[in-house]
Amino acid sequence: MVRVQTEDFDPGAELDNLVAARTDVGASVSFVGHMRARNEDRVVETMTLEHYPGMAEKALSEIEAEAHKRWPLQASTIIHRVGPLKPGDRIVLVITASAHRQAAFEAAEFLMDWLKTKAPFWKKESGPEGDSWVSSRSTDEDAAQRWTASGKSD
Amino acid sequence: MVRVQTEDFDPGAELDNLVAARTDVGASVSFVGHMRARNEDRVVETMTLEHYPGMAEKALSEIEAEAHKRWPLQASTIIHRVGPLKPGDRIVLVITASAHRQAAFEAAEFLMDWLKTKAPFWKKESGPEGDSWVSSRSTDEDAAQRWTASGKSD
Amino acid sequence: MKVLYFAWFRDRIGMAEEEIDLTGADKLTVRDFIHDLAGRGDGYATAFEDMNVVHVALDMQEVDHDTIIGGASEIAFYPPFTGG
Amino acid sequence: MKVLYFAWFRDRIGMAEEEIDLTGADKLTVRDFIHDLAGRGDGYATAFEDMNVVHVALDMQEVDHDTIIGGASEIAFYPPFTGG
Repeated sequence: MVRVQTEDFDPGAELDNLVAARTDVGASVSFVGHMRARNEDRVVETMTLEHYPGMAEKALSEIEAEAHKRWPLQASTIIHRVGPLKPGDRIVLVITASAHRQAAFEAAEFLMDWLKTKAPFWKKESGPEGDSWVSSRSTDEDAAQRWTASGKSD
Repeated sequence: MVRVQTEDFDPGAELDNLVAARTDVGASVSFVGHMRARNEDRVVETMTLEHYPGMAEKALSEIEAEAHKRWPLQASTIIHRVGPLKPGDRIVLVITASAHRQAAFEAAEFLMDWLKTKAPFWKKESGPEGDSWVSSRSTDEDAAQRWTASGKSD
Repeated sequence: MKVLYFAWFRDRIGMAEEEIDLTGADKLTVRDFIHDLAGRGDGYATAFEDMNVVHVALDMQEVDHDTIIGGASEIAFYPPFTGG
Repeated sequence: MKVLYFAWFRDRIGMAEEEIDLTGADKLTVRDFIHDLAGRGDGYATAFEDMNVVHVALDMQEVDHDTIIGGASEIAFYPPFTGG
């Protein structure tokens, strides 16, 4: 299940929705991205998440489908917020549920790595020094790369 | 924070406790172990978790301290239930919070791997064919081993 | 064709979307179209000055600069993704 | 000394704990003590028949079979851990 929304989400309730009434799930991994008041050496007062409506949902659904192809997942959730956020706010949620923990962990890492590099979202930081668009990080590219070719999942 | 208890826990509330009022956490990973109605080819009606009181809490605290030594974690939670459980019940919770996602993911995996092999808990399964103590799995030993010597974290 | 600009493309060009009539789209590559756009004014020129960070989607599918625009009804320009 | 039995050690021996007076603990290894225990009856013999799965903690610290019991006040016997 994939959602893009301005409202906050409830990680515990989303996990309940995913595993409720199931007795075949042995492991769930929930990742939450939280907004920090500082990014590297910059103070960030507001972070604004922009997205490409339509393509964002499509990209997330494709990434989710890819995870289900690679790992034996029983269920998954991806929620990405957009709009202005304050320090401490939740930004993104990924949940994976599987019979065993290794698949749940790997799939959650994969979803985050691909989501960061393959889904159309952009962050703008606003602070005492003004507004600036966040640059993409080569470490995120590297993290995404490990799932292709000779990645960890093989 | 480490707890051993018979009562259920609330993963969302535990996450809130951990990150509430913090603005330095960028990533949290919550792992929940859930009881399955089937283990390999056996039907399991009740699973009873036994522990060594005192040593269990001590072992979990040591494992948690080791994770904080290896990764830049801002906070963590380990809760392990004991007593009789039914299919679908939550068994164990591990939460890690860090500035960045890689540390949070790795530390959560490490905590689970070590918890499974280094903390005094034992599972007994009861089903239509009677009671039996669960055997330790060599795959769990292998998973724990990767964090020593030439493990993934190096 | 509907043309969309995201993040600093929108800031520099000064609008989120516009409608542009394309002729010969069956032979026009994304790169050709970017050159046309870059000539439309200072905002456009600045937006497209570093081709390495010009990412493009045709009908919500990311493509490279050599792709022929063809029958696409929507083209979007944006910098590398930074969500998550 | 307080002796604790967990999981199937408790099932086979038929009790969770007992008090045993030890003499010469400063020279006695865990292995020696296991041999003494194994001679106490069928339940004990069955519990200790496969030494590979006999895990031991002295005062809540896991030790190997060659460890001298020494001044420990509590010894626990249990199979490999299966929590989580």
